Amino acid sequence: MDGWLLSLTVAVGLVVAAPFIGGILSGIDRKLTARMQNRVGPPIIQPFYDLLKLWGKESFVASRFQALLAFSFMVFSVVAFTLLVLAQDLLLIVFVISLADVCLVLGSYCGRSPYSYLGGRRELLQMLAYEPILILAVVNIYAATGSFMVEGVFKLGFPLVILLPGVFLALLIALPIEARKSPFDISASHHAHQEIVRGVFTEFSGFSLALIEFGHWFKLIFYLALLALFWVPLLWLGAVLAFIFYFIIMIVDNIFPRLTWTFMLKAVWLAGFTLAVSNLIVLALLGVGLAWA
Amino acid sequence: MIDGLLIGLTVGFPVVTGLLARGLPGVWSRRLLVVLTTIVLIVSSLLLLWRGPYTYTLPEFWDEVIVVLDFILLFYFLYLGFRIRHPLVVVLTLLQLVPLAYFEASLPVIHVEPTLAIDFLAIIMCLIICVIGSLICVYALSYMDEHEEHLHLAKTRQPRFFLYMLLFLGAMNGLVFANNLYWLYFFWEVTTLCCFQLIRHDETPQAEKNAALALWMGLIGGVAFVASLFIGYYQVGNLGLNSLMSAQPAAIILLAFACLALAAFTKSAQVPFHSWLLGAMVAPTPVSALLHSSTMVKAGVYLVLRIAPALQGTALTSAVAFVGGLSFLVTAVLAISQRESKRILAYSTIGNLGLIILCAGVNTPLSMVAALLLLVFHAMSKGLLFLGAGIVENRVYSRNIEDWEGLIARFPLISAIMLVGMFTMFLPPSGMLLAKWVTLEAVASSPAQWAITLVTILAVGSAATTLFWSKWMAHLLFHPSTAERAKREKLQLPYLASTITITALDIAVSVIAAVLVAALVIPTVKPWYAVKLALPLLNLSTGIGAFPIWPLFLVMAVALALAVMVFRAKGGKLVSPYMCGENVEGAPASFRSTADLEFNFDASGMFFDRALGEPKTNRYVTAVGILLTVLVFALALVV
Amino acid sequence: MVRMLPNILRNLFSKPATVKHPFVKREPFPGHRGTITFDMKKCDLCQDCERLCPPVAIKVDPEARTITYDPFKCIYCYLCVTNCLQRAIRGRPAYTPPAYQKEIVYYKPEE
Amino acid sequence: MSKGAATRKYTVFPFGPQHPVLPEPIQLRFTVDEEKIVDVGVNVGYIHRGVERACELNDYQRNVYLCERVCGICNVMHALCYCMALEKLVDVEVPERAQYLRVIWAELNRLESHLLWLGLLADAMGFESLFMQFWRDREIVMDLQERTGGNRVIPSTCVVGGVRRDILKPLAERFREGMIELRRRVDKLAPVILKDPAFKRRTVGKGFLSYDDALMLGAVGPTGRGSGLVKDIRLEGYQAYKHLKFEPVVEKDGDVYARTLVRFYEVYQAIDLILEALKSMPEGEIRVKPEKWPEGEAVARVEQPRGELFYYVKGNGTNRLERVKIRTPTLANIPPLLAMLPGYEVADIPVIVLSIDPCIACTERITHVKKGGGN
Amino acid sequence: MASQVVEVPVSKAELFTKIYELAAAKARFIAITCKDLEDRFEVIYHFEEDLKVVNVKVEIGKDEVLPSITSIYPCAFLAENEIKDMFKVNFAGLSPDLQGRLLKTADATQTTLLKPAVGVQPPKFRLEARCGQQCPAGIDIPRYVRLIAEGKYVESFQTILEKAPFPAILGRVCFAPCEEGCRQAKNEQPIPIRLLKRFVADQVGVKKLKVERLKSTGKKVAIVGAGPAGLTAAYYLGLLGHEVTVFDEFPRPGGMMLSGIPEYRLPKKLMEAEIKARMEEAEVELKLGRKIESLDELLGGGYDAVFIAVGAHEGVKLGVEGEDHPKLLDCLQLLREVNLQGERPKIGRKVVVIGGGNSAIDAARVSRRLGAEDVTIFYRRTRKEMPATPREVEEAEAEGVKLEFLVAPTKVLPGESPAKMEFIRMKLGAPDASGRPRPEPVPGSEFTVEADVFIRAIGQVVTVPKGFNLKLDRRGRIEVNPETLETSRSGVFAGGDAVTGPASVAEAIGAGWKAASAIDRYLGGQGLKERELKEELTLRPSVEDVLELESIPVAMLPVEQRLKGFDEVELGYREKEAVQEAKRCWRCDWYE
Repeated sequence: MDGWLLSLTVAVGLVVAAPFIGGILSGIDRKLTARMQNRVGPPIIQPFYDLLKLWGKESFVASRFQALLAFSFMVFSVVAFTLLVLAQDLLLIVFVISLADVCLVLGSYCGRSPYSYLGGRRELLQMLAYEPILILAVVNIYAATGSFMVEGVFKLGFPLVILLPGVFLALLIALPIEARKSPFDISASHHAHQEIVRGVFTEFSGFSLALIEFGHWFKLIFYLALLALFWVPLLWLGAVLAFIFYFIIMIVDNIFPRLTWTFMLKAVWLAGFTLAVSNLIVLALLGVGLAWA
Repeated sequence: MIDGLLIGLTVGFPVVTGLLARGLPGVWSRRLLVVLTTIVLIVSSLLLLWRGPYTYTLPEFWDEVIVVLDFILLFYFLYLGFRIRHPLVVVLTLLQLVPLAYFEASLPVIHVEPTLAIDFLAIIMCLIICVIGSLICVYALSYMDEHEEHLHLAKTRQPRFFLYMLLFLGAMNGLVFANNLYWLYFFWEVTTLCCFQLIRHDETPQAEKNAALALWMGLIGGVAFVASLFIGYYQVGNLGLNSLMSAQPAAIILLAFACLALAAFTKSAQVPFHSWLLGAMVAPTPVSALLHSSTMVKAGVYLVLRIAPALQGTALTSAVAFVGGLSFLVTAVLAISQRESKRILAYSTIGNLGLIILCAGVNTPLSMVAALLLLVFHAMSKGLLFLGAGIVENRVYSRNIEDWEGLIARFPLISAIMLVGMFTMFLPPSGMLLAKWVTLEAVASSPAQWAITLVTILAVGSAATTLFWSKWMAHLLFHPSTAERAKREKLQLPYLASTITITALDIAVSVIAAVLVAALVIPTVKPWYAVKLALPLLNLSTGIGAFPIWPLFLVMAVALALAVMVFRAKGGKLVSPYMCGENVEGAPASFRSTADLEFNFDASGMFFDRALGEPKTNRYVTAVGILLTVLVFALALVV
Repeated sequence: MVRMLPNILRNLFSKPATVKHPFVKREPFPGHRGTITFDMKKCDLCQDCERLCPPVAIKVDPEARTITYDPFKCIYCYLCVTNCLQRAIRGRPAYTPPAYQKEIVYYKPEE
Repeated sequence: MSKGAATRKYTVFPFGPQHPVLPEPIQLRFTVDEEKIVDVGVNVGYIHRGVERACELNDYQRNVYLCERVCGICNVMHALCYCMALEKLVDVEVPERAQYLRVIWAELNRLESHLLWLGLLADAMGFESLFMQFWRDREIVMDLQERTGGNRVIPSTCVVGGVRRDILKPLAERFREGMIELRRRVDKLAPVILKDPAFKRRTVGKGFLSYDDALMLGAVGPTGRGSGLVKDIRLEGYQAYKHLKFEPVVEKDGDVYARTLVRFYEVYQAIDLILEALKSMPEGEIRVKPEKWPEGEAVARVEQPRGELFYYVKGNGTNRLERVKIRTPTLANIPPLLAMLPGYEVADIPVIVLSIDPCIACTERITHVKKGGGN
Repeated sequence: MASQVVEVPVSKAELFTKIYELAAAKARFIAITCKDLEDRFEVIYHFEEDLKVVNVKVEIGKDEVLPSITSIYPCAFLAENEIKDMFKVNFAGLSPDLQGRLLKTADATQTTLLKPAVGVQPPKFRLEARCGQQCPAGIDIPRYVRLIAEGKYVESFQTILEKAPFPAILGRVCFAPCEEGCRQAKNEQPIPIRLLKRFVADQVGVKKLKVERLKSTGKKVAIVGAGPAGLTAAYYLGLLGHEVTVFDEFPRPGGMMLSGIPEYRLPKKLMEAEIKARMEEAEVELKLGRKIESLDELLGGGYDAVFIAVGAHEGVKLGVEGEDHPKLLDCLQLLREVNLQGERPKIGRKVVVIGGGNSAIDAARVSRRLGAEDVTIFYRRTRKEMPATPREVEEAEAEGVKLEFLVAPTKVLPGESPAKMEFIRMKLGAPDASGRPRPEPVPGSEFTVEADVFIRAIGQVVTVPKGFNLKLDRRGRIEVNPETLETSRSGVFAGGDAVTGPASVAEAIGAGWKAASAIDRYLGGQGLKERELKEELTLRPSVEDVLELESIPVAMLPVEQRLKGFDEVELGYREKEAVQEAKRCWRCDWYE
């Protein structure tokens, strides 16, 4: 009972802390990006200022549903992260994350502007790119641990990454999509100008945008947590490495232009997909996973 | 007493009322008959559920009746073949007629005990047929009126329509109850007939052509069925399905099962045979709804599910799984390229049936559970989507989903119903997603190593599924240049009754999916498999994963309420979208150019139809499908 | 492969090029064409500057003996400065400071 | 064909006039099939500034300042071209030193423009860090402009008959140091432009313009030179160019990358030209006064960063000109642009559109003004 | 260095052949220029062929349709659209047509599109420069100064003659209010406009010029008074073709110029020569030495109009006790004696002049020349308020004239040698009607001054003979309609000091010009042409150049020599100096 209570406390703590970590992470991101570009950059807590400012702005919507869907995006991002810290079913978590993304896409389509429309389309393509990888990653984890539950990872006793290096790499390849970073920053353009303005975010403003930003932090942390999961029981190492990998993603962001969606699909599918599948095949061939043991 | 009555009510009653509807003059008598049938069917199916499984043996006299009717039917097919000048139909009918005549002449013993075996699978099917199918018939009452209004028919053809609709329901019920292979075969052929007649209902050249396609593809199934009938009879000695199932698995028995599976594939429109179902979209929408959700295609799936336990551990089961997987993958990808609403739905149906067949092929306890969940939820969601699509089509006069843009603004209620339907098709925590989740876990946990391929297929396929569904949802929500005010559209009572009932049913069953699993699914699977499902607090736990069903629904409901509250409070001024310049007054999604010309922002969907579009791909798909199917089956039978 | 990397890393470990504007002042170079001021003691209200000014940023009212100068219209071509016979218009090498409003400068007679 | 395959719908959406990639008053109306450009329409004419008319209303000497403001970036070129045309009308031979000074400022302008453009191109393809690097290095040029001309952007040094300011010894030394520093910095970024595969992926093969199209559609400047057109007005030898050695940069591929390379090499070329001009600049007068009113007509052309700038001027013996016609290079490059776009993806739009280095505001020298307002 | 140009004028029919030729030669299309020549368009197609610009010029009528060249040069569509928008030039087969809109016309009702001009630009007029505005005679000063700078002395002289017939006189005696207006004054020294006038007059010389006198009208005009106003009116009326006769009571012409201005400022020979030259040019008859007492004899004597310019020759009395003292002289009287009679009256060693005007200065300087050693001017206000031009004051001081301010006479004390007068100290009070502070006596500050001679020079008044029968104002001046200068009697005009009270020569000349114009109009003519600021702009000097030039002080007679006689004090400019001074002019009339 005590253990149950403890884990619940930890979970609640993590859910509460996640947006702060996410915000600060994005602040650090901006600062470091600025430094890489030989600029000074904003203060680390600038994202919070931005959020507060967005929060307080007058609310404009291009469609009534937009706000609702932005809210849904935020809620399901939070739910996905919560499920993760509650050590729930990973497959389910992947589905919930995709639900959040679908909400964002629908919200962008609601915007009636060609740019959010094109952005929504591209966001769907991004989903097409990374969803199989996520599902395959989960299946891989199952193959390694014999369970779809996050608990299974903890029960394994040694870092997952030993069994699933390919999957880990595949997730790293897909990470820029979720972090909205170059070269896969095709749907929303987090920093630079792009042909479809701000893509999915074009029509979101004020409060709705704040919600989306908030949800985005959760998603970011969720992904980093997913990466960290591969290092359990050395979770602290995993956390550190996750941040390091985020830093690498930042560097990649700065040394790459935004590429086209065709390239994204090709790259992610060819590299990420192949890695994930071959990892699964290797596991099956070697029979090292717990699932078929 | 009640046993016989229930069978009579579910199988016979619709046939009788169907004939009456054909014969009796007047609109109201027809309507009364349909509503009466609906009530009777729903009540009797619920009674059947209450009654539970049982077997029933009919007197031998009925066997004779069936034989006579069967021959009449086959001769009718022959006549049809000549009438529509389709040699393939003639040949395929003869391929059935001649062996059957021989069979009838030389081996007249076809009586099997019990004639009808009603187990949980049959009950589930019966429930689907009776509830969804009959609601579709109710829906058709309004739909056909509107439909004929659009066609400007001088004389109504509805009597004929409702005859086949109701006959279809009866035949389907008979099909799922039958234990006798011959009976099964007969009902099978009746559904083929109904299907044919309903597809060609509008009698346009296109309809005739596609009906003929459906007919000959269905007849291929018939031929396969006859083949399995023969093999079964010669190997087992009688025509009982139960005896065939319990026979020692031998290569020749497997061949019989393979033939049955082939028949099922034709019915369920699996990949090499998928084109008839797409062609069937020319039929009035209630027909499509019926075909897709509760009858026809479900017959094939039913057959596969029925024979699946007998295939455990054989190579054939993997072959079945692969064919299903192939269908799922191909149709999920092809659906992306579709503009036409009903074709997307059709592809989705094929894909989901493929998924069910894949599950049946994987043949583990969990996969069977997944298959059954898919069966139930697909019937509801797809039925709902077809009904919605029909209503929209009758109002927008287009099946192109690009023309449905901004439907939410024009027809909020029906759009909402459509959106719910789509939501339940692929997003958590709805039943379909639950089923898919179980599928994935089942396939992943399958001990067979080839399951990796299936997992990969599932991963890709479900991403593609997400893509085309969310695209469609987006199209409904997205309205570029229309500034039409939302009006609460007037829907006729049959529309409302059918759609809202199914919507409510869909959501309710999704929420209490655990009950469904406990009450129907596990009992169905239990006789054959060792199910290890747990249902803690009415949530689903597979032992390797857990799905909190109602908590997610709860979160969603709370979030929705909260969102509505927040945005009520926060308001939000409605503004024109960003158009990179000047908007046009009154038409928010139009933009101005220097010459004071107004341009509408116009959006094309994301279909990739240059790369994926029919008919280019369809050829390859069919060819590859035939090749793979033959290969897989040959391998399975040889190994 | 990734040619930008050395640049990025070099930047990361070098001083940023940003000038923290309000805190660090950037001195204009000598000869910079900057802020323009009018000396009403010297001005003889000839309106030459008004007529010369390409963007019509200067208005001279000889009746009221005032000059209205709009620094936000001014293009700093220094035509007025070089062409003022009385040398009453003087340019200082200084950047126009940021302002909350586009304020117009009024010059009134000295006495 | 299936029954549902109704008429094909295309996405029609505007690009501009307030698009973040190109916040300039042009509207390109794209018809897009999925993500592929099918057709493109053009709409210009949002800001009619009436410069040509204003040139008729103003004193001819003052027009220099007006013409400078036709374009903020290539301002020296406009002033230079106008002065060149006017100097013919007033029969003035510009002193040698002034010619060199003009070349120095013109090339400085070219540097400013090209570095700006390279940054913008990087920005358009989401390469933010490269964008920042180029703009940081551009500061050297801006500083030099301020140091020598008195203003960061518009030095306003050209006048009819010469230049207003001189670059004296110490300043020239500064100048030389700045150029060498700039070359050092651009060298650091050169591998990205020349070798980076991701950069190439976004530019190579995009927005193809053939040699014949370039010729017949009137492509000028780097747009034309990217397609192998050996067109560089500097070959005409105006001002001090006749004394300086240079080869026009020509690339044959006709794609965005070729145009990028042309501009990138021209950065080096401009640095070299400036250094050479500083070295060989003779002593002497920097300005002569015109002795008469402009009379007759003249045509002057200048190789602007964006291409050939064309001025037609007609004087009638008063201090006002009768007609001034300005043809900016961007106007000439719009028809080639329209030919470049179809067939490529939406993602390529900014890159291709920017590849002609559009300066729409100077294309539209013509604005509409509120009645009674200034110009 | 502009581009090399090949001009190819073609007709509309030849246009396509020429453009095909160019296309075949791989010429590159550059642009299209259109010019609106009011009745037709000139369209210029610019092409580039081998680094040369080929201008293909076509002229078409306004309603003619020009074939579009987009079929040969597709890129021309933007250029064609542009001129279609700007000039409404019609094109046939323009493709693609941007709906003829390269210019936005969204709300054209509220806005005007700035398009290139229709037809030739109307010329801009010059501005009214301050010097010109200040000139009472209304001389086009900027113009004649500019002409001097350009070396065109005759044109310059004629410019002056347009408004003032006596440049040589004016160049010597004018108070030059123009120079006060001069904008260079604020910088260093004003442009010496008066001296430039004198210079140009000296350059041209005092001689009869060839002028165009209009055909005789047969109308006769009598002018009473041969002063500057009368002579000016006579000159212009004469030029207009009228038969003009000038009457004067003095035997010599010049009026107050003759009697009131000392020789050293205006050599009387020169003056008379110039008057004579002008009068001969205008064929004016001078009847001197004849005093007109009544107008009736003139009006009855066949004269259609009479112009009265009798001037103000009566000195104002001090209005103090003992006014009739023999040693209290009137300054006019003194000057008249010196000027007319050529007398050199002995006036003693010490002279006190009372007054602060130019006459007072003249009186003082004349006294110095007559041998007075100690000349003091007593003025009741301060130097600042002195009506005399500062330059005169300075010159007087240079010649040893002393100035005493804030003193006013109270009474003349009896006794002849030395004569004594009592003065009182004043202080400045509140401003009076003229804007100057009113002097108020400081009680008890009376003091007595002894001198050989006191000269009063506190102003003149008009004395119009009773027989003229004209309506006079309170101060005895003739009342006239300010527009036409017509008096209460029809056909009788008046001007000069007789109307305005004592004023300057330039003002009198202005009045004369105005009267001539008015009389001509009265006699059925068109009047004289007002000064026009026509478009005649030339290159303006740059400010740097103007400020570089130093102002050159005019050469003056040394003080010792001045006092020896009545020689002209100012020596005038030499040519080089004059041109440089003229070049210092900053063309205030230049319309930018």
